[in-house]
Amino acid sequence: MIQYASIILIMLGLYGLLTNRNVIKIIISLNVFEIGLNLFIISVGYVDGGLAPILTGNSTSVLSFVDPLPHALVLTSIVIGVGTTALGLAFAKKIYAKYGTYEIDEMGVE
Amino acid sequence: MKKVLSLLVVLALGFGIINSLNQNSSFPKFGEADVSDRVSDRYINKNVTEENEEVIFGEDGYETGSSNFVTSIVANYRSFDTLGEVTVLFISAFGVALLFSKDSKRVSLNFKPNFMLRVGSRALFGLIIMTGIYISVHGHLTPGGGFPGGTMIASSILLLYLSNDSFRTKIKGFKLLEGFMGSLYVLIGVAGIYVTGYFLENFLDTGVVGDLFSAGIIPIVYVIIGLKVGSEIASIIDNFLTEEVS
Amino acid sequence: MFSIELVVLSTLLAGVLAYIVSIKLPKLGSYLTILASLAVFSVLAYFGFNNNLDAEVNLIPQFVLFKTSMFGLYFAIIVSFIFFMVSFFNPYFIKDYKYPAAYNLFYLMALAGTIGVFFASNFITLFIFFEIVVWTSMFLIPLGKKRKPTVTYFVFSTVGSFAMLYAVMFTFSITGSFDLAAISVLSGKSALLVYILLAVAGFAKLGAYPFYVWLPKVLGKSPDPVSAVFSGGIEKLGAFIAFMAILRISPASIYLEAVGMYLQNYVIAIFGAITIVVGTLQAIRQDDAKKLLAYSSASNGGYILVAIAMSSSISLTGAMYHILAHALASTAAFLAIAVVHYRTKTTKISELGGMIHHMPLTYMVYLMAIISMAGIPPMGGFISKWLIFQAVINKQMIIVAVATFFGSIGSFLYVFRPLAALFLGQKLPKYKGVKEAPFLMMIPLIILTLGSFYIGVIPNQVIDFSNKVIAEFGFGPLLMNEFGIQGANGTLSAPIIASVFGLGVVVIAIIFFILPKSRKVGLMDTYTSGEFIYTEELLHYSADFYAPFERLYPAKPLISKVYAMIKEKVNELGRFFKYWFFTNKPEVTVLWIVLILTLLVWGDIL
Amino acid sequence: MNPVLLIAIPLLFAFLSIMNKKFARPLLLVALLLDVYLVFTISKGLYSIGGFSQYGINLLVDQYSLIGLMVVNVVFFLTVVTNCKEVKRLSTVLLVALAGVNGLLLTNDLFNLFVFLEIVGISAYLITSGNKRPLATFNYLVQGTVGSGLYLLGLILLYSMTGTLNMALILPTIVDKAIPLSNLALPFMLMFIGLGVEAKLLPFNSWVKGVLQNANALTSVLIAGVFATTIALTFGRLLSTVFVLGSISNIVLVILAVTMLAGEVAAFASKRIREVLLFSAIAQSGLIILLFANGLVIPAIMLIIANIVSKYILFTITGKMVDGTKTDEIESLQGVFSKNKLVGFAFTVASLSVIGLPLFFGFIVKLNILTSLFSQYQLFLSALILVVSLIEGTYFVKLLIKLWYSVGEVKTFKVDALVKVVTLIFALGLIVFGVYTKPLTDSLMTVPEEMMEAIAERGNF
Repeated sequence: MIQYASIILIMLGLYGLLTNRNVIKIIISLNVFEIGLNLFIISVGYVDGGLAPILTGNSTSVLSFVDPLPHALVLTSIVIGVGTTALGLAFAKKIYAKYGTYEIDEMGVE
Repeated sequence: MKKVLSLLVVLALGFGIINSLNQNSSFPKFGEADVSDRVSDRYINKNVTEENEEVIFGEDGYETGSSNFVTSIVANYRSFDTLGEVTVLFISAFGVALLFSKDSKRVSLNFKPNFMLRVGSRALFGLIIMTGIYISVHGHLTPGGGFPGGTMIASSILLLYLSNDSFRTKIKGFKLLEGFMGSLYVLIGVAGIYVTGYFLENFLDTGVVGDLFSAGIIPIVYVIIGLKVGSEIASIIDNFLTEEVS
Repeated sequence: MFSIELVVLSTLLAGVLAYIVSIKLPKLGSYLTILASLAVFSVLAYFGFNNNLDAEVNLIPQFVLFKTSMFGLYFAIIVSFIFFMVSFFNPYFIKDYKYPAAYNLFYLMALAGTIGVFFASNFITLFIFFEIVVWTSMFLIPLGKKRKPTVTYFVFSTVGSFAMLYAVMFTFSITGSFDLAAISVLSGKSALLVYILLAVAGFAKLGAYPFYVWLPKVLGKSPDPVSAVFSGGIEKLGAFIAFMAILRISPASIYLEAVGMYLQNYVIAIFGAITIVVGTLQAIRQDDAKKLLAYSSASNGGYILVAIAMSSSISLTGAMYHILAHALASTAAFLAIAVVHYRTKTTKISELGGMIHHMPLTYMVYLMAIISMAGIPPMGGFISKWLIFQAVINKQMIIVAVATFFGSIGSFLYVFRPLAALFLGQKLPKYKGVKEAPFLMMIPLIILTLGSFYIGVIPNQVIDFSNKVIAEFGFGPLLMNEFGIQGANGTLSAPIIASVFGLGVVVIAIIFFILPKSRKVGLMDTYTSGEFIYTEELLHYSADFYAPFERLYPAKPLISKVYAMIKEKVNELGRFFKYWFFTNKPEVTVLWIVLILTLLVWGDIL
Repeated sequence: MNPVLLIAIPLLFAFLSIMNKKFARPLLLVALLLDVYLVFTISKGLYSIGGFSQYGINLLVDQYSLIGLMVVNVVFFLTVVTNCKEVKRLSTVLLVALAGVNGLLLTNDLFNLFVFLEIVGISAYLITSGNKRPLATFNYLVQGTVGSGLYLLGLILLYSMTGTLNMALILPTIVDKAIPLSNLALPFMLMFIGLGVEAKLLPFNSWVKGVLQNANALTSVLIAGVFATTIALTFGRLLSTVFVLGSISNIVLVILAVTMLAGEVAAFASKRIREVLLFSAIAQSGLIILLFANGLVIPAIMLIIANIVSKYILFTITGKMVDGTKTDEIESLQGVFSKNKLVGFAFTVASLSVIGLPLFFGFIVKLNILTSLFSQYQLFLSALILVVSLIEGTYFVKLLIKLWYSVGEVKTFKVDALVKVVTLIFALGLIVFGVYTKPLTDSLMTVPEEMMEAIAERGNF
């Protein structure tokens, strides 16, 4: 049940979000969450004994391939993840510039 | 205490989800996904618009002509998603620039590139950028495509970047490239409307499955994506690296 | 023929016109309100009495439907008359308002709204106009000095109107109709629910217990004409709703043999009785003349409720009569106080005294008004109270009877306070130059007093009308002849009583004028045994007028503590939510997500 | 006209705008004008992207999306026009946001919806970054990312069960394959929560306060008006044509009811005008989603329209007021309208409409909501709505009276003629619709039918 490892990864990400009060660590947790998610998406398309979804040599599409759609979705999801992470880091930098710390607890009440 | 509680709750949720997925009769077990039942079956057989039972490598006349099914989905069947995805990256890159240009001034890199970096990067630059372009161009034939390719292009530029401070000041063209490529992508899409009636329609000849010059607009789109992603990632890096909190 | 729709629309239009005019010339705008309300009143009275009102709706889109009924007409004429009378005061008060143009607009809009309510044919129409009255009259309140009563008024009114809305919608969901008659179809528990909700609506608007706390706040703090309009006019909407609720719905419930009525009606009567007692007790304690009248308004609302709850021919006639008599008397009283306020800038009884020397006419008006309110002949209030007492005794409701008599005697106490301390009493030096009411103000004062007197002496026309009204609810007419009204335990001959009373007045007047005059003393000529007085105000006649009562019970109604508590609880809940949900912590959201999902995935097992 | 231009034009302009900063703002205005023009010229139908019929991505233009597009584009345009100064360097972001908003309203594909959700989300983060409160925006970003992640998880579960991403095909496939409702509870709940974060539903909305309580007119109108409306409409489409709530409807209803109650109660307890408005916005969005969840599409759309118009007025004026007076404490804003009567009039009309008093559009909406709820015999919900709107009315009246009547000195603020004109027109619109609603209700009549049409056709052409 390798598929459920990705669920555990998602849960790890959530755990990190629940317990961490450090901006950078929160972003890392978010990334763990996203990676778990992406793995899960790919796992959904897996077919036992399926080929990578690329036609090669004289093969035809009659052969059994794994589902290519989740791969395409994951590609999008990864890129979006990159975008949000970059933005999150930028905000982290802004936060550091404003408060001089990455620890949310040390920033005082806003 | 908080951590233990969080752990318990998260564990409970994790096992709950696994449990409910396990009991879920409609959710296929790992490895037992029935592709023929899904929309992807059409993508594999390339018979969304035309009737054909199977796709044979080396023949022509299929609706997308890309031997990489994932690419055919990314750059053709669901190209609109990709446009959106590029937009997300674009707006993130723009956002990073926007956030950093506000209240702190630009300063140069705070380290001096040493000999190894300078020479090594020059040697590697060509190789990496070649690989990046190759991957972008062959996106419809081999694994990879515009996004990995673009990232490689960006990493080659990053090398130059680190090794040469004067290079950094010259690359104002990134923005132009990025904007231009983005516009081109949209314009290709719009051209589709006027050529065949559908936005982002694959209006070029799809060619022989497996050839470099095949699959209609897919390679073109992927090259555009590659360049765009490359310039965007590079500009994000640019913003992060040169930004000193003042 | 004249259509109701036209009346409502043209009143609204007149309001807009008055608004536009008053942007530059507020005084002219307020004269417009007089003309407009006169027009409304005369149209309603003329065409209404001739049965010539047209209920057709052509211009107002959507749900609005009108119908003519004697019931609605009765109310509409009274309320439009009150609006008309009060409007004479507008030109004098308009300059004190912060937004005079808005006053004129909302005054006429509120009038249009009330007319709409009384002629509504379905509940949606009723509710629309009811809410229009609520918010337009709401904006009249803060134009004076105080802002807070506005919110109080809004809350209590909205509780009422939402209760009504719920009842309306509930009826709709069962019967599929918004028609006013639809509530009679209901039965069982749903009928009881609608009955309670509509009763709450009526209670809230009428200011009955436990909703009476808005009356003193709003009537006491609003601009004077607004107080008069509220007391005489807008409050009567509550009676209108209560009438419909109590008489049109018949939920199955326990029949009380002892008093010969249904339990729910008895409960309403008890609430009416409580209102009478509480209102009276509070009124006795008030130092502010307007607040005093406000509590008296509440207690009079109690009489109306008691009368409606007993639902017999005589009691309903009493209720109808009381609505008219109280509208006339309390408007007159409020307007008289308004004159005093206008001239002296205060309504505190303890700060006033001897006003009879400055404004004898106003004094007379006030005197007649309180005579009517206390139920003394020869004024209208006497007849209505007599009818209600008759009904109460007839039904043998001990508790309610005690309450009504208590209220009647109590009202002597409280109406006497401003009379004695404010108008009579010693003249205060600082009000030396105070003059009688201006001419325009005198008109409504005199008309109202004469009207009150007229219905007290010759009740036949009013009873004729109210017989037609109660016939619409399926009650037989109250018997009467040229000389008297046939009650359960006797006959009341108003003209004879009036003439006997008049004779008494003449005799006393003769004695008063023949006997030698008493010596006139100085303004603050109080004395004490040989001591020199530094604080002569404290020994003034009107200071601490009812000190013994004030020691007996607190000035603030107990129920207002409950309302304050509810408000505080809502606030606390808000802070609770703000603290637990709207903190700036991402993990709170994540925690909730995790918890809800956990609940979902384990929900089947747990 | 092909509706994809509504998305393509702003995107194209966004890409062009970064080449030269000078042209960014003109490009934004041109794109907005073009979009507003396009919205009124596109015709209904299902538009394929790339020509792959129901197997590819489609854009669906029916009465529902058409109304949404009109409202959102017009308000977006007016917001930008009336806050031209604040736009500054955000032009590119706003262009992308415009594309995202139109995409959300048009798309008929679950994954495409996710992409647009991210586009709108990221632009929202950037728009709110102008508040100089990076922590609040970061908080928003974290929650938004988790939310869209959960949406993605739900979506992929749904895909693995049904094998399709086309919104018009999900429901028919569920029926065809006879997937039991209990199996669908998890994916739908995940998607519901994911969207709930963006739609400001209660336990998932701790970002709202930080983001909106210091927002200027542009930010608050965009976030609380334009974006909220878009998300609500998207949510509404999912709830009415894709989701089968079934076994989770109880949880969902509790969440929505609590959102409504908590929003109003928190607004009641707030002392600052922007907080009052933002909590009220939360409660309203709870109500909107609640209506959709109960299948009451027409009242929900009416409420959305009433909301965006009144929110525009309230937030714009509040933004300008706070800008001018440098405070948002209600106590220190007392009597501000006595010097700005026209603006005060618009504000008053908008609040009265939100409260739901007759002669204003909000009243018609409230009446519609209650009639439909009662025709479903939802006694408890309608009682809750009444209680909640009593609380709402109370604090709005309190607010209005304070803003009109002063006790001490009165602060003043300046408002452009343009803002005055636009808010006034909107206010008059609320009155006109409050008196004469027939054209609107007529055009809404066909909405539920048309929404189901695409499903009945199975996304075919």
